[in-house]
Amino acid sequence: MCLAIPAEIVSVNEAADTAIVALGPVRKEISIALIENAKPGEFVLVHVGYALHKVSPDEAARTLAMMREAGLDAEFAEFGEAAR
Amino acid sequence: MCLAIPAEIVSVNEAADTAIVALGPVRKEISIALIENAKPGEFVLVHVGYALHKVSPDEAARTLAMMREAGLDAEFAEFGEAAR
Amino acid sequence: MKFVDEFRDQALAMGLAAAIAREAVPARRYSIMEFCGGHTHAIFRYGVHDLMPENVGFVHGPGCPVCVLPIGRIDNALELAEEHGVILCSYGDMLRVPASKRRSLLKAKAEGADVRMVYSVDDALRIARGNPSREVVFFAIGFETTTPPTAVALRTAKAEGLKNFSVFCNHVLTPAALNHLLTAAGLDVDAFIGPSHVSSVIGSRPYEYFTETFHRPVVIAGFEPLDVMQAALMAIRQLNEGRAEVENQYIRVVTRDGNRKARTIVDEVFERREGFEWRGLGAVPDSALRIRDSYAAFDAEKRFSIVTRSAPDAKSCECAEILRGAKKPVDCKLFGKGCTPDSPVGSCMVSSEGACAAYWTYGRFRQEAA
Amino acid sequence: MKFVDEFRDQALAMGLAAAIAREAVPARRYSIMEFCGGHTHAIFRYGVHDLMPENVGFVHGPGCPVCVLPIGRIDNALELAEEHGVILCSYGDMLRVPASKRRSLLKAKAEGADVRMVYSVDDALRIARGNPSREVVFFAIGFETTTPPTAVALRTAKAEGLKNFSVFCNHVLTPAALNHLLTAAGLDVDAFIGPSHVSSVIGSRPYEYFTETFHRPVVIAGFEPLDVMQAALMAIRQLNEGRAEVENQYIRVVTRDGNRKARTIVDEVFERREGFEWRGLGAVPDSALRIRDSYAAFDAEKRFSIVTRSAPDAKSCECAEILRGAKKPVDCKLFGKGCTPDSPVGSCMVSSEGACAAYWTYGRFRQEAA
Amino acid sequence: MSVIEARFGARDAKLSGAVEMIHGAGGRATAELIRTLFRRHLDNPLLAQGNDQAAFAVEAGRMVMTTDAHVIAPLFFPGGDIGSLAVHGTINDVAMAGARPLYLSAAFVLEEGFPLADLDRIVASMAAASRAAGVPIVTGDTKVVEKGKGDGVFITTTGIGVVPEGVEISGDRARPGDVVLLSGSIGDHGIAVLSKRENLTFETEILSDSAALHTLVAEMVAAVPGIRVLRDPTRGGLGATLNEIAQQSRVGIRLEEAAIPIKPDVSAACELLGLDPLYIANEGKLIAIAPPDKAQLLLAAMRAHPLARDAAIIGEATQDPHAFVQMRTRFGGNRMVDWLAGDPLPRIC
Amino acid sequence: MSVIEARFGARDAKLSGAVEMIHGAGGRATAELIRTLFRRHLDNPLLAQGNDQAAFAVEAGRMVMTTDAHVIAPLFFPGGDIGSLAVHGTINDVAMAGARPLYLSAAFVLEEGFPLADLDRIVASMAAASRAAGVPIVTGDTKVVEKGKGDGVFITTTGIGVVPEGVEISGDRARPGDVVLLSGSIGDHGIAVLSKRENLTFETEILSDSAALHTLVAEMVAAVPGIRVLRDPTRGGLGATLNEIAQQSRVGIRLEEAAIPIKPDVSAACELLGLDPLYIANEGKLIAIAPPDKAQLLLAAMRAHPLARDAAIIGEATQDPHAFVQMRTRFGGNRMVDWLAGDPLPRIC
Ligand code: SF4
Ligand code: SF4
Ligand SMILES: [Mg+2]
Ligand SMILES: [Mg+2]
Ligand SMILES: [Mg+2]
Ligand SMILES: [Mg+2]
Ligand SMILES: [Mg+2]
Ligand SMILES: [Mg+2]
Ligand SMILES: [Mg+2]
Ligand SMILES: [Mg+2]
Ligand SMILES: [Mg+2]
Ligand SMILES: [Mg+2]
Repeated sequence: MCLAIPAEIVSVNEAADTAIVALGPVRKEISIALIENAKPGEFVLVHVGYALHKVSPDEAARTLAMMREAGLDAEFAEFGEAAR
Repeated sequence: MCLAIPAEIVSVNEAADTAIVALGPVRKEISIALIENAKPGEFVLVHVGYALHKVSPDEAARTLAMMREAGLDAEFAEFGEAAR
Repeated sequence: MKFVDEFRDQALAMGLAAAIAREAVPARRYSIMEFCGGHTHAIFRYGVHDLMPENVGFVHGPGCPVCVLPIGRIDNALELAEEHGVILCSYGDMLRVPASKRRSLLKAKAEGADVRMVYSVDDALRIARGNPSREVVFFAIGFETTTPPTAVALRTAKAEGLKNFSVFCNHVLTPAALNHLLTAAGLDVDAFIGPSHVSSVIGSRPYEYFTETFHRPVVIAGFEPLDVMQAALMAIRQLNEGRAEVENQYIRVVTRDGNRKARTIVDEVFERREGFEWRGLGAVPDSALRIRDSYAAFDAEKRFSIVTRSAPDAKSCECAEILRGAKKPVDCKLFGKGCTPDSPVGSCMVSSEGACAAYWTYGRFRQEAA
Repeated sequence: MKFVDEFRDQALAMGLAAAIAREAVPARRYSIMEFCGGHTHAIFRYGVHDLMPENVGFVHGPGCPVCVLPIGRIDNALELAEEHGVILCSYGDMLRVPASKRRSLLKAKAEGADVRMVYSVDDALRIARGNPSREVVFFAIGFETTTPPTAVALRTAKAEGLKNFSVFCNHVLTPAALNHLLTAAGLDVDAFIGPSHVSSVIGSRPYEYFTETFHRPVVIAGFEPLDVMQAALMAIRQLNEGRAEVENQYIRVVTRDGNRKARTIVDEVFERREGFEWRGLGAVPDSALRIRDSYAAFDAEKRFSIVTRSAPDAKSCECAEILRGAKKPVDCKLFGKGCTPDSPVGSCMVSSEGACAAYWTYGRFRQEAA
Repeated sequence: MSVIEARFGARDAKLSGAVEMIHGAGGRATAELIRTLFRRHLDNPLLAQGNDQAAFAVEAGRMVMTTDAHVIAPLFFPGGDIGSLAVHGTINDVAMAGARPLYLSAAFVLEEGFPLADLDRIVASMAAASRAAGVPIVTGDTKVVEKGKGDGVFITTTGIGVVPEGVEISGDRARPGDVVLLSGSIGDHGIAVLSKRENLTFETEILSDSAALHTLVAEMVAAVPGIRVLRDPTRGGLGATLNEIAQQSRVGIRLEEAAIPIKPDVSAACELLGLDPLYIANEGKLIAIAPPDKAQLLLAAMRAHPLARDAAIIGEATQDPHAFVQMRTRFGGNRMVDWLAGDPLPRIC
Repeated sequence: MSVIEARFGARDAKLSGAVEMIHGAGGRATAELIRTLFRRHLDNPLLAQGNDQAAFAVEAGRMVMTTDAHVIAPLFFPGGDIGSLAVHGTINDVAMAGARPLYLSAAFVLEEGFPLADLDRIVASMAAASRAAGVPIVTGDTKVVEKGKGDGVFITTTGIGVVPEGVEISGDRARPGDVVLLSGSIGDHGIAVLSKRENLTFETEILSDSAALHTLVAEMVAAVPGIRVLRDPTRGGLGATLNEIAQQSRVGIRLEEAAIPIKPDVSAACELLGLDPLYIANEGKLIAIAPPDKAQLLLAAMRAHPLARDAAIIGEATQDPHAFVQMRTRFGGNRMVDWLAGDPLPRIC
C-alpha cells in the first residue's frame, strides 16, 4: 500500500486538476491536487492515484553519482590494500 | 392460470386458516380463508393456493351417471335404429 | 386423482360422442362458444375435436385473463419494475406477453428488473415480508377466481401493517364481457359454454339475465374434457328444443349463488371501475374492479401514480378478432409464421389458455393435414 | 523505467556492498531498523541480505499501515459492511487481515457483504456517485502518504454535496510511532532507516527531534534496494563516526519541509486524536488523525455511531513483538505452521509490507538452508 | 505436519470454511483444494499424476465424446445432487451412441462463499457415482467467481467412450415404421427437483431417476445391435427429445398416451402446477428406436435390466414431411406433442 | 420460410436480442440457438450430426484428455476473448503432454440477458481459433442461468489428443540438473486483461499472448523427444507453475531473473499495481524442462517457431528436499519464488 512510483507527466488537465502520466509505455490518469505547477516532462511520485511530490532529476543523478563513488572508493581501497 | 384442481383435505390448521390437501400422493398447504367449515375428507377446488369451493361427491357421481346414461341412450338408439 | 381421472375417461367419452352425433341434427350447424380459455385448452389437449361431428364447432371466447389485458396495463407493470424498481410479482404466463416496443416482463427481467413468477398471491406477501427495504407489487390479473385470493392478501397486508406491499389491480368481470359480446353486432354463436371456476364463486345466477335477454343457451361446464362434451350435448339439446336457459353441468362445484364468503370478502376490498379496456373488446363498462379507498395504501396505482395510456396491439395481430369469436387463429396471417409460442406477437399465443397457443401447440397437425 | 531501474542496478549494488563490507567494523554489530514495510519488502524481494556483511542486520519496524491497525478497528469495518450494509471500499491487503472470531473482510465479502477493493480513494467517490441509493464508506488506512488523498476526497465530497459518502478514518502518524518505540524500554536498535514516501509529505524536519533526543542516527531512504543499501552505508558511517543526525538519502524526492500544500489540505480536514491503539505498540498518544467537525457529515464513525472495542490479537501471534522490533518472524512458533500468507493468523503475514509475509514469501529458504 | 496439512489436513477445519477467491487463483490454495478435496474423493491413478491432462492407452475403433454443463437448482434433491447428476448425465450421453464410457473430466465453477462442506458432499457423490459406474474422472479444473456471479457450483463433465464394432446409432436413423420404446416412467427427475424449489411448496416422495444407463445400453446393444436411435430424454423431456429425433430423421412420430408409464406423484404434481409431464426432465431414462421386427426382442432385453423394468413400446415412427410428433390421447382424441414453449422450469439439470 | 427461419434466419433479428431463460429450456429455442448460432459458426460434419455426442475413428495409442472452465472478465480483451481463449487453453493443455490435439468439446453457461450479439462474436472467435488450429469443436452444450446467477458466459472446453510414440512428458519427470526453458515473455495475457478491468485505469498497448501452442510443441517433440516436462504457465503465472512442477518432481528450481523475458509494458503495469510479473497469467507461453545435454537443441527448435522467437533458458532443476523455487535477482541477491499468496487478480482466465 505504500507503493509509489516515479512517472513522467505527459499532459495536464488544469480544470480537473489531473494529469496523464507515463510509466515507460504505460499511461495513467492521476490527481495532481496535492502538488503545484506540474508541467509535462516533469517526474512525480505517484501513490494511490495521486502525485505526492515531484522527483528531482538532478538529485537523482547526484544520488547515483554518490553510489558510484562509494563503490569506486571501496574498489580503490581494496586495490590499495592489495597493493599494500 | 385458471388452473384449478380438486384435492382432499387431510388436515386443517384453524389458527392459520390453512389446510393440507392431498392430490393423489402429493400434498400441499393451501389457504382455506375463502371457504367455511372445511373438514378432513372433504374435497375442495384448489386455485392459486386457495380453496375456492367444496366439491360435492354426490353431484360428481350424478354427473358421471348422466354421462353414462347419455352414452347408453346413444347405444340403445343405435341398436334400436339397427333393429328397426 | 379423484374427480379428475373419471372426467377424462375414454369409454364415457365415446358414449357422449355417440350421443352428440345422434342428437346433432345433420342439417344444421351448431356454433358453440366456450367462454373460457380453460375449455379451449381442454378441447385441444385431449383432442375433443376428434370426437365431435363435423357440424358442431367450437368458437373460442375471451375468457383468458392473460389474453384480454391490454398492452397499456403491461406497459404499466414494466414501468413499476423498471422505473420504480419494485419487486414485481406475477403469475407465470403474464411474463411473456408482448408489451409496447417489443418489450415484455421477461425481457425486463433478463435486463435486470426484479420480476418474479409466483404461484399464489401469498408468495408475493412472503416476498414483501422478507424484503422490508424493497417495494413489492403484486401484478393482479384474472377473473372472479383469482380476485378472492387477492382480496384475502390485501386484508392480510392491512392487518399486518405491511408497509412495502401493494397490488396493481387488473381483475376483470366475466358477466360484463359476456354482455359486451352479446350486444356487439355480428356474433355468430348459437350457445355458450359458461365458466366453471368463475361460477364456483359467482354462481350460476348472473347468467340468467343473458339467457332471458339474448335468448341463447348458457351451459356452465367444468374444465375436464368430459365436462365440455356433456355441456355441448346439453347445449345442442337446448338448441334442438328451442330452449335458452342457464344449465349447470358443473353441479359438483357450482351452485346458483356461488361462494358467498368469497364474494363478501371481495366486496369489502374492491369496487367496480366505471370502465376498463379489454383487448379485443375495447372499453367495457363496469367490467373491472379497483381497490377501495379503505385499502388505498395498498393500491400500487395510487402509490406509484400509475397512468395507463392506450397502446396499439401489434400490427396484423388478430387477437382482438379472435377474442370476440370473429376469427380463428388460422385466419391470422402471422399464425405460425411470425407468431409462435416461442416468439409470440399477440397475447393469444402466450397463455396456455390462449386460442392461438392451444391451436398451435396441440392442433397444428389438423391444419397441415387439411 | 526512469528513476526505477537505475536504483536496482546490480553493478552499483556490488559497489555499495563492497563499501559497506569495508566500512562496517568487523568487531561490532550494526542493528538497523527499517521503519517502513516498503523497505522490508525491498530487502527481501531483491535479496539485499545477500549483499550485506554478517554483522549488519535489519530489524523490521512498525511502518506497515495494514499491520498496525488493531483488530477492533477491523471489527468496526466488518460491522459497517455487514450490519449497516454499506458498500465498504478498502485498499487491497486490508481485506485479508484477520479480525475477531476468525473473520475478515474477505470472508464477509464471500458471504455477501459488499466489500470492494479500490486502488484510490477516488474510486470510492466514483462508486458513491454511481450508487446514490447506497451508503459508501471508504475504509481509510495509512500513514502520512495516504492521508492527503483522503483529505482531497473529503473536500471533493463536501464540495459536491455527496450525501452517501463517508470515511472511516484510521490514518496514523509516523513520528508518534517512532517516539513510542524510542521511549519504550529494551529497543535493541542502533540506527533507523526512515520513511521515504511519508517524508515526501512531512519532510525530514520532524526526525530532527529524535536524533537530538535519543541520539540514534536516522537516514531517510527511498524504497529501491540501492536506496536501502546506501542508507545502511550512511547509517554505518554515522555510527562509526559517533554521529546521530537526520540524513536524507532520498534527496530526489524528500526535502526538509516536505509537501506544504498537502500538509495544508490535511490540516483543514483532519485533527489529532488524543490517543489511538496500534497493534504491537498499544495506545499511543497523539498518534492518529480524526475528521474535523467541519467534515462531520462525512465521518463514518459519527454517521454510524461506531464504537471501537479493544479485541485481543490471535493467541501465540507475535505480531506485537515483531512490530516493535523485539522479535523476528521466525521466532513465532506459528510462522509457516499455522500461519502463512494463504491463511494468515496475524496482520504481519498479510500485507506484502508485513515482515512475516516478506520473510515467508521471499526469504524462507534462508531458514531452511540454515 | 507440513503447512499444507496444518491448513487442510484436518477434515473439520476444511469443511467449516467457504470457497474464497484465492481457491481459484492457481496458487497454493488452489493446489490444496484439488489435493485435499477433489483428489481425495476422486482418487485414481490418472488424476493423481497431477498434470493438466490425463494420459491413457486406447485401442483403435470408433470413439465418442460428449459434454454437458450442469447448473441445476437446488444442488441437492431427492435421489441425487449435482455431482451424481453430472456423472450420470455424461455417461448417458456417451452410452446413447451405444458406446462403452471410458473416462470423464469435470470442470467446476464455484461461487465465492459456497460452503466447502457442500462442495465436499458433491464431490464425494461424484466419486461414488463414478465408482459405481466404473468410469473414472481423470482430469478436471476449478475456477472461482465472485459472490453474485455464479450460483454455488456449476459442473461441466465431458466423457469419452468406445463404440462396439457394428453398432451405428444416431438421431438421424429413425425410419417410418420403426418402433419407439421408453425405458420407464417419465418426469421423476424434474418433479423431484421442483419439489425442493423454494418458491414451490408441495410435498411428494418422488425421487429423481438419475442413473447411469450404460450397462442397460450394453445389454440392449448386445440383444439388438441394429438399434437405430438411443437418446435420454433429459432437458425438455420426452416431448423435446422426440421432436429432435423426428427432425433429425425427418420422420413423424405417433405416440400412444396410454402406453407411456408415469407415476401418480408425477401426474399429481403436474396437475397442481399446470405442467405437462411430457416436458419434464428425466435423468435415468432412455428412448430407443428400433426396426419393428426387433422391437419385442429389444423390449425383453430392456425389461431384464433393473433400470428398465417398466420399459414399454410407446409409439412408432411415421412418414410425415412435417416431422410432427403426435399422440393419441387416453381420452381418445389426437394432439400434437410440440416442442416445449416457454420455460416454466428453468435449471432442472 | 419456415417459422424457425422467420425467427432466427435473419441475422439482424437474432443478434439484436438477449439470452432468455427459454434458450436453456431444451425446446425449440434451444435447438434454434444451437443451429443458427453455434452450428453456423462451428460448422463441421461431426457437430452437424446433431447428436448429444460426436463419434469419430481413433487409432490405437496413448491419448490425453483435459478440461478447463473459462470465467474470464472482461470477456473481450486486447488480443482475444473468452472464445479464442477457451480454444487455445485446452489445445495447449493437450499439447503440454506432447500430444497432437484431435477434438474439442465446448459447454456454455449463459446468463439471462447476455446479448446474443456478444455470444455470436464469441462463438465466431472460437470457430476461427479452432479452424486456425485445425482442431474442430465436435460436441457441445448450452445452459442458461437467471440474471445474477452467472456472469455473461462461462465456457468449459475439453480436449482430447494423441501422444506420439516414444514421448513421455509429465510434471513429475524433472530431475536435478535439468534445464528450464521458457518460450517467451511473461505476463502479457494477464496485463492485457487487467488493462480492461473497470476498476483499473491504465492504458497500455499490450496484447494477450493467447495462442495455440501445439505446432510449437510438435516441433519441440520432434527435435527432442526426451523432453521431460511441458507446462503452460497460465493461472498463477510462471511462479505457481514452477512450484507445481517442483512439487510433482520433488526437485528445487533455480531461476535467473535476468534471463526471464518480460516486456516493458508488463514491467511498468506491474510496478504501477504492485504486482509481481512472475504471477501474472500467460496463455501462449510454455515452460519446457529437458536434460541438460538437449537444452541447446531444444532452444534452437523453439526459436525457429514464430511463437517462441524469444525463447530462453531461464534456470535449472536442483536437488532440494523442500522443492523450493528460488531466483537470483537482477540485483544480485536471492529470493524465493513462492506460490502466489492472496489473489489480487481474480478471473484472469
Ligand atoms: S397468431 Fe399471434 S399474431 Fe395472430 S392473432 Fe394469434 S397471437 Fe395475434
Ligand atoms: S507468523 Fe503469523 S502468527 Fe506469527 S507473528 Fe507473524 S503474523 Fe503473527
Ligand atoms: Mg452431452
Ligand atoms: Mg445430456
Ligand atoms: Mg442426451
Ligand atoms: Mg485447468
Ligand atoms: Mg448467487
Ligand atoms: Mg486443463
Ligand atoms: Mg489450462
Ligand atoms: Mg495448463
Ligand atoms: Mg447437452
Ligand atoms: Mg451478473
